[in-house]
Amino acid sequence: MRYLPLSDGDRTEMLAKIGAKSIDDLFVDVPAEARLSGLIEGLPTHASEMAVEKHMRKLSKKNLAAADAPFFLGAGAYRHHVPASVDHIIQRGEFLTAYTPYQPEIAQGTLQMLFEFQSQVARLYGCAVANASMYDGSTACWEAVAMASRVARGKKKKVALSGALHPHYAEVVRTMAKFTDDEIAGAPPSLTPRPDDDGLIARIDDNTSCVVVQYPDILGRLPDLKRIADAAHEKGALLIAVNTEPVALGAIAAPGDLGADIVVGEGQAIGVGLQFGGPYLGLFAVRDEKHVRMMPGRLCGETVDAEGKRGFVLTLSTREQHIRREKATSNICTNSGLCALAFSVHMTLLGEKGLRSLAAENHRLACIAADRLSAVPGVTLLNEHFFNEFTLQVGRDARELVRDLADKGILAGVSLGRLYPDSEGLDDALLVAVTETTTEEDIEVFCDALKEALS
Amino acid sequence: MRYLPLSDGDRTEMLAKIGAKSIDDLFVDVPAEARLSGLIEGLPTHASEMAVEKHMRKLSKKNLAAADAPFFLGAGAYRHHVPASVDHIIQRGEFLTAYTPYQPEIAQGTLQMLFEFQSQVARLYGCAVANASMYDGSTACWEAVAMASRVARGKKKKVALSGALHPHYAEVVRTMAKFTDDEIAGAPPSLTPRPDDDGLIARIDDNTSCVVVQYPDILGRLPDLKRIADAAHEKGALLIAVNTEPVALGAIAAPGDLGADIVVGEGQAIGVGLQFGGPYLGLFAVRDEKHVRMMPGRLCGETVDAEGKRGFVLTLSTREQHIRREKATSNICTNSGLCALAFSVHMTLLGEKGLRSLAAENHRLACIAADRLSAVPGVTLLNEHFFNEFTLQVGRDARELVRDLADKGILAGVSLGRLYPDSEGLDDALLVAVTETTTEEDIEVFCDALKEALS
Amino acid sequence: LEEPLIFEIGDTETTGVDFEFASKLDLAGVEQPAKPTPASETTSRLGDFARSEAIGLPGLTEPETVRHYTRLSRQNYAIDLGLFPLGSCTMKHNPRLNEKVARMPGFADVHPLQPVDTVRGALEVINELAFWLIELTGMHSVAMSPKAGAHGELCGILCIRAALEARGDAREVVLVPESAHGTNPATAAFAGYKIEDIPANEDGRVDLEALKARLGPDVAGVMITNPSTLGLFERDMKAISDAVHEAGGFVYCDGANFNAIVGKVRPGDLGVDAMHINLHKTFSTPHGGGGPGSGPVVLSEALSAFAPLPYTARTKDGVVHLVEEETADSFAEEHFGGKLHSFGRMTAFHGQMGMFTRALTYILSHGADGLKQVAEDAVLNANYILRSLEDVLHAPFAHSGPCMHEALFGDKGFAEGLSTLDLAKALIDEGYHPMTMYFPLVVHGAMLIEPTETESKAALDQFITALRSVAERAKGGDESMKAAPYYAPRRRLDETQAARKPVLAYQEAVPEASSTGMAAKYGGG
Amino acid sequence: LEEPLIFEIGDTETTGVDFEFASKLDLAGVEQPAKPTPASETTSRLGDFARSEAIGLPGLTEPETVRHYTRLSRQNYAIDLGLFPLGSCTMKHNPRLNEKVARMPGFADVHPLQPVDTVRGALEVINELAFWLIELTGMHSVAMSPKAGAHGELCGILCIRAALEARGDAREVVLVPESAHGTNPATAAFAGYKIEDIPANEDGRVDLEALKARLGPDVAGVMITNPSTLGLFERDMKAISDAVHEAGGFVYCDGANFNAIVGKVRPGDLGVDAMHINLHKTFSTPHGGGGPGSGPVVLSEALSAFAPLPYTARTKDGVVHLVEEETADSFAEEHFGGKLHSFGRMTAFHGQMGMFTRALTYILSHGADGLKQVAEDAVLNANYILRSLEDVLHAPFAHSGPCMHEALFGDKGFAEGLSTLDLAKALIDEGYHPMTMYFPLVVHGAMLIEPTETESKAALDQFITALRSVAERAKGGDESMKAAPYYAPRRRLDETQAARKPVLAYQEAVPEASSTGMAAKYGGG
Repeated sequence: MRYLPLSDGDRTEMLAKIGAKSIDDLFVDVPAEARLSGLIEGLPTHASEMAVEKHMRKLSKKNLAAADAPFFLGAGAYRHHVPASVDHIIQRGEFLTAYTPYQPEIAQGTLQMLFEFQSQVARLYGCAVANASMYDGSTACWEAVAMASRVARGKKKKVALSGALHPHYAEVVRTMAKFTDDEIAGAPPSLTPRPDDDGLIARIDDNTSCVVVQYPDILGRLPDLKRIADAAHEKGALLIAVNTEPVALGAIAAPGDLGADIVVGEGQAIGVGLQFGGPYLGLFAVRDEKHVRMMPGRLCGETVDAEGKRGFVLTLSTREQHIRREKATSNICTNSGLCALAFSVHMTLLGEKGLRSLAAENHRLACIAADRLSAVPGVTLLNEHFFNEFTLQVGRDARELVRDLADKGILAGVSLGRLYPDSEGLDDALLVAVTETTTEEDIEVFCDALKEALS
Repeated sequence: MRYLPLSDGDRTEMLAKIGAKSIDDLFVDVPAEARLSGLIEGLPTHASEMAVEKHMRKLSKKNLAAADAPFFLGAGAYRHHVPASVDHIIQRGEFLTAYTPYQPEIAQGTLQMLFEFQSQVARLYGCAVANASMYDGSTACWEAVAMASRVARGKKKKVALSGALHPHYAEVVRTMAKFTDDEIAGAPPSLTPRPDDDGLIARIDDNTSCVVVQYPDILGRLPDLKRIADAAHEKGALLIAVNTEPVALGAIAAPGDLGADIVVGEGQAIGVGLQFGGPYLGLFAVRDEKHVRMMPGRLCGETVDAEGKRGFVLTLSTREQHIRREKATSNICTNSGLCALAFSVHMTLLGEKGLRSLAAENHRLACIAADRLSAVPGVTLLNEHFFNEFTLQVGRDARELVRDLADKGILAGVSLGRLYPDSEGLDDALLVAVTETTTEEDIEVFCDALKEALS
Repeated sequence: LEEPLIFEIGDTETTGVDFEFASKLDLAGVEQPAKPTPASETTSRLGDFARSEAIGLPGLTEPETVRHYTRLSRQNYAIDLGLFPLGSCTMKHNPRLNEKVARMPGFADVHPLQPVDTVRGALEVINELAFWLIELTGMHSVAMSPKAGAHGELCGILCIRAALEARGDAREVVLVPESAHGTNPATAAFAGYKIEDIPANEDGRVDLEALKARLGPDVAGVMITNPSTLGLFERDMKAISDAVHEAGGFVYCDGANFNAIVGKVRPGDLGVDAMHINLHKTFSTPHGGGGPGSGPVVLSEALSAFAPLPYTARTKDGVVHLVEEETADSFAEEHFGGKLHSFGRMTAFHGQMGMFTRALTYILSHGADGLKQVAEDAVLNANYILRSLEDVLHAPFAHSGPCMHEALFGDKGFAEGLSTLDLAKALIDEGYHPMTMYFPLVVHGAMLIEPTETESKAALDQFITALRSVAERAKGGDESMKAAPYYAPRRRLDETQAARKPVLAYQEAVPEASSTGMAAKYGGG
Repeated sequence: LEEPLIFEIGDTETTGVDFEFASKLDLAGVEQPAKPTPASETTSRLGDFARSEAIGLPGLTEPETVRHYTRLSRQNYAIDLGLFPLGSCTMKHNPRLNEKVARMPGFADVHPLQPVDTVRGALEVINELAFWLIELTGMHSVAMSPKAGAHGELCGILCIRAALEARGDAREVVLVPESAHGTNPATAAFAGYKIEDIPANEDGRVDLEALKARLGPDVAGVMITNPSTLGLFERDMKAISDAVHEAGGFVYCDGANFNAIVGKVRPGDLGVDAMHINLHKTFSTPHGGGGPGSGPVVLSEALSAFAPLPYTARTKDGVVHLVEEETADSFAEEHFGGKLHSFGRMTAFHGQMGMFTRALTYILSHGADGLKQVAEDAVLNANYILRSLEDVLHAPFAHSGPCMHEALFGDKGFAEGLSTLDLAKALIDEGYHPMTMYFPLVVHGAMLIEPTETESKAALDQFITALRSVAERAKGGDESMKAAPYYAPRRRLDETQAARKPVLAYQEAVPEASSTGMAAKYGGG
């Protein structure tokens, strides 16, 4: 076995040192009746690197990679160009094969990176403090709801979800809340050119711990965060803003600047890649540092070493499970470290100028796509505003349409029917995302195919 | 420009420090009439990483990659599986972006690796000393001939090339010798089951500085090196053995052990990959250390530092051009450092046991292929002996046959007509190489297609 | 040279990416402007939402970026640099093939919501991995979506809660041994349970009789780590399971240490109802400095119907099926003769696909024989450490029989004033990452050492020599250890200051209203 | 921790690759032996040639291998770690996109002798790169196959020799300035020429009048580096070329420093007949610790017909063609109205394809505007170094006008007993790789500094500060510099011992006739 350095000679020598006759002597505590004597039946034995690579390549080739098709999917996962240097850096053994930086003297690389990452996220979100990342956007969203409940000291039991929150996120919140006492209010989105901010505001009352609003929302629309924040604050509730496309924040105002108290989101679009849904990168920030000690997740902070040199450590760990056990702010003990590194490297390559250019290019192409696609007979553009994703109404079942176009090699977007299988009235809606990787040729091909499919 | 860190502000500040008004002031020494004022016409301007990657991918996809076809080409370049860790290591910035290790205190990584590499090559070749690599097998072959001439102090003028030396290698030797005084004797190979060792031996006389024999030869046959060495030594000539498939040396005796004085070869098969012909890896070793100071190329040697710790340095550089200028043993100043690293890592992963297993697997599959292919009506196997490459006579023009099979997606081997466009009588011969990457299914597909093409 | 922060070397006007491209790439040599539709021809659809304020994000060019992160990386310890003896964390070699496979375009460049026909291969990866997980554990089905071990624990506990609720059984207590991972009680508490300790016997194992005495109609279940965090196999696991089941509860097994027993015994045969598997521990996906993890949960038949979607189950005909939301009900009806009672969704999309490809690659590389060898070598290496050090370090459970994959020591015998922490920091100066310290809590000054199966005997011997040396210094009262490490990139860091006055984001030295001037606002602490 | 040699940690029985695979990979869960045809069913065709003796190659498993080389790598300095001020060596950033592109299967996994129809894209890469090289240099054709700069020089000189011989003109002398790269005279000597010096004027440039005086019917040509190794542009280049041509000779230009002038002036416009281009210097293919390089040679019309095959030429219609052996004669007849007189072949196959893809990627990324900026920034950075240090270091040609891409200093003013070497080694302790030393030979204790265009102003300022500090110590007579470096992985190494008693291969400590026992034989002398 190429990964196992012990030779048979080593094993014999070591058993002698231990004073055991055979390796089975070391498994004597496993009850004999449960101990497996041979190999588990029905499983293949070891294989060469070449054979495994060939097998996995075969599986890989059964998928249609986004690069090989005009590609318009979004709905919480966005395809952007990731510079080659990002992948180079995350493959450095010193980052890839390092442990959680609990021994700061020999983990300053990871720690300084996390400190930079936290600072980048905080600025992007218009917040005071961000944590060192969480599993993904959906779980970060749930953690924010749980945190709001802690801030309200359990005295407020209602959580108001915007109808246009990503349905997976809403489901995760609802699933988790089933086991706490929170009452989750929410509904599928209504197909209107602007989000129903009024309806949401009307649902906020004195028993509301938090309001959860996606920005841009699942239909690509832009809710008026500032107004919602004011309304929430008036009732003593926190506003949780959820962002699934960080590139958008190069073009639209930061949620924190608009009054959101907790800003969470999915960081995948910067540096991480599609990867069929994971691993992704949960971002979590609070606008006001007074909430820091209520935050879940790891935090990296600046300090000095015994010689007075600047250094970084994981800090405020008294919130965490390995110290607090059942009293922790969260049960999580993993962050998305390597994805945070990818995000941070990509964001460093972009810088403010690059992020703004990237956002502008996304928006430019999205506007072109929206104009051209909505010019196809039978197609209506729903959105009044959007960044790089918008909703089309196509006058027929959009799920079928997507499948038909996939047969022609076009990945046409995400149908609302796929996201809301149980909801009525959303069947003809199609979410279309456009990024800098989309070409005008891709848009033309899509338009032509759409014309044909709808005629 | 993403690779250029100076900002316009920096440039202005720096010009001020220099005391220049504009950048053009720094180019005043370029005669005004030749200085380009604008951009060179007809050339595109800079492009994003995404655009360049897309363009290059388009070009890449116009090639039929070996992994996507039954593949049987050899003739000096062999397809083997390269473990993923090899590529990981050569991409470490500390190896990839390091300079030639002229400052040994901060280049021990490269130097120790080269020392290990030299030791590995020396053992593989059955020699006392190997150098730190050369451009490729063909140029190493020429360097060996030139070295033999130096050993003979210019007193012997004849070089006897085996007819079955790779024709590119023979051409390189002939080309270079045109400008020295050496007389090169050689001819295309004759299609016989065994190499014409007798004919070669008969050509050795007292004016012969060296005899050059490929092992295995271009037709995959195995010359009797020991006999040739004895004959050469009797006339005071050196035997240069050339090997283009180092994997073979896991199964056949080492040239140095058989009496070759200089052993050179192509190291590409271990760790480097096909890469459409380059960069490859020239290996160069001498059996007897008395010849070390006549060797071309870099040498890494062991020494100690000021504290007595073991360390490594480039040594015997008095042979080299940057010291000796026109009196150097060679004009080369580059080795194939990164390819040497790849070779060394792969060889370390293999170890003796792995190399022998690899060689055995190559030979096993080659034997199967030879049996099955020569069972196709109209096909004859030429070789009495071979390692992983052999010659078939197919009864029609093999160049055409290769093209016909390529149209069917089979990369069937190398026709001798392609290698010897000007020679008669070789047209129906086809070189077929088989490695561990070849499957029995590939062989079946080839057999079936061959049957069809010859019927 | 100290590496500055990106905020100190970058600025908002610098970028390492190019967007403007004036011309197409064309060999023809004639300049061909690509003529992209200019932004001005299209009206912005951002309305009043367009950003007006600066963000304050520094940029670097590519050369500066590569250098910054390369330099930073060199301040880290990593498996690629040396043995990483972290008990319970399982820092083993990460094969590079796994990285290569995860980057194949068909895995790396596919969207989770693509039409199913365009991602058959990705679904097959999930299915193949699920098959192996089910077979290796002897369980009935597996929920693939949990994002990490603790997330998997939560998933398992929620399955138990859902199953209890489905039968109208409102139990309130979960029993957890003191030696459990901190995530165990945290998870159970999150799921709304009260936590009670399970006592240990003098071997360090669960006291079966005490447990039996505590079982009753209020106990939802137990959470047991097996092999335990003391590095011991729970001999009575089957009896524990039987007792819990008889009392109407469920058995959750923390599978963090599954690497010690894979191929040697199947948790399903011991009566376990739910167990998460840390793919990075047992199946070698990279730690990455703290994640991402992946924590699929294998389930017994009794819990299968309650799993979150998507999950993978084996039907009676032996075939394994991937079940998604759309198909869940029809699948359940066809194969299980009823509806699924999935408790919901734990995350967006399908889970950690990028970890699945790596783990599957690892599993296929090893095969059934290799995985068994993994467990055997891991256990052999740990026992070799235990027996090579028990004369210089106190091994409180050395009498309890062979250890599994990790060896546990305590600080008994250290000179007055010297602690486990001091020994650990001194070990840094010997060129090693310290072992896990002060865990499990049941041993004073605990040191938990897990060498893993990917260390050679030579590497172990070298480590043992180093550890003997620091152990002897600790017993001899070498005061210099208190200020260790001396040779690391940093000396001991002031964690108290970090926590008392937290600085959690970069703050410009002199707040100003420049392009990066949002600084004033971001002052930590 | 010191890193041992693979011979000390590996053995011949250990391997990091697996061959035996007992079963196919199949999810189905049923063991399916692949039943490979066993070796015994086929007879070996090795005859008497089968190896009987041991080889003595040590093997390591993958974890050990990765760790060994990762640890080794960390003893290297590299561009990724810091500024690399090596004059004439051009250590610039290596973009990672280039590495990614070179690994695309259509480039990395194609055989050089595949049928042409299956490698159209590879040929297009060569063609596109050739097009750019021809355009950027203003030349007529380019021989792509030379493997490195020195190989390219040889190619150029052989073209010249072939052209002279073709007209029956047996000239014997090549003129080379003293400041030339060592490869220049070595190359000309290899091609059978006698070398004579070209004198320099007080500016450090070629003395035009003296050159003219030497020209005659015995002079085959001149080899001039422009910009020169003094970092100066040869103002009289055109006049030199004219004079040489008039005397019947050819002009070889060493293009190692082309990066200083790319996009600013075309060598073809200055009368150059042949020039090699180091793709790693101007176009950023990685140095890799000493190679591989790549040295295509651009040629004037007068030399084009003599180029080695394969090569690339532009025909009258402006189209660039790749010419291979098979098509050479028909191509020449069609386009050049005659046969090619190629002097032969310099290497097997097509040259350094893997470097071509990287160089082309680099060129396309920069475009015409970016490449011009490359030259401008390289020259700007060098002049900034020159003017920031000329007050503390003697700059012998500071009066000769602006430098090009590198700044030259000498050791005048150093305290007695301290040398350029001492300064260089002290610079290592400041965290930098030393500059090029003792080259060019014409300046005493020369220090040649080339920052390249990929360094930021901040990086330059930091380097200048460090260099000022060591320069002042050298002038002040700081004796401690003589033992520098102090903080590198090694102190000064004994190069004399290495050369006097060379140990060039590993020798087992105790020779023995074991499996690795071929040792005795490999003792270095």
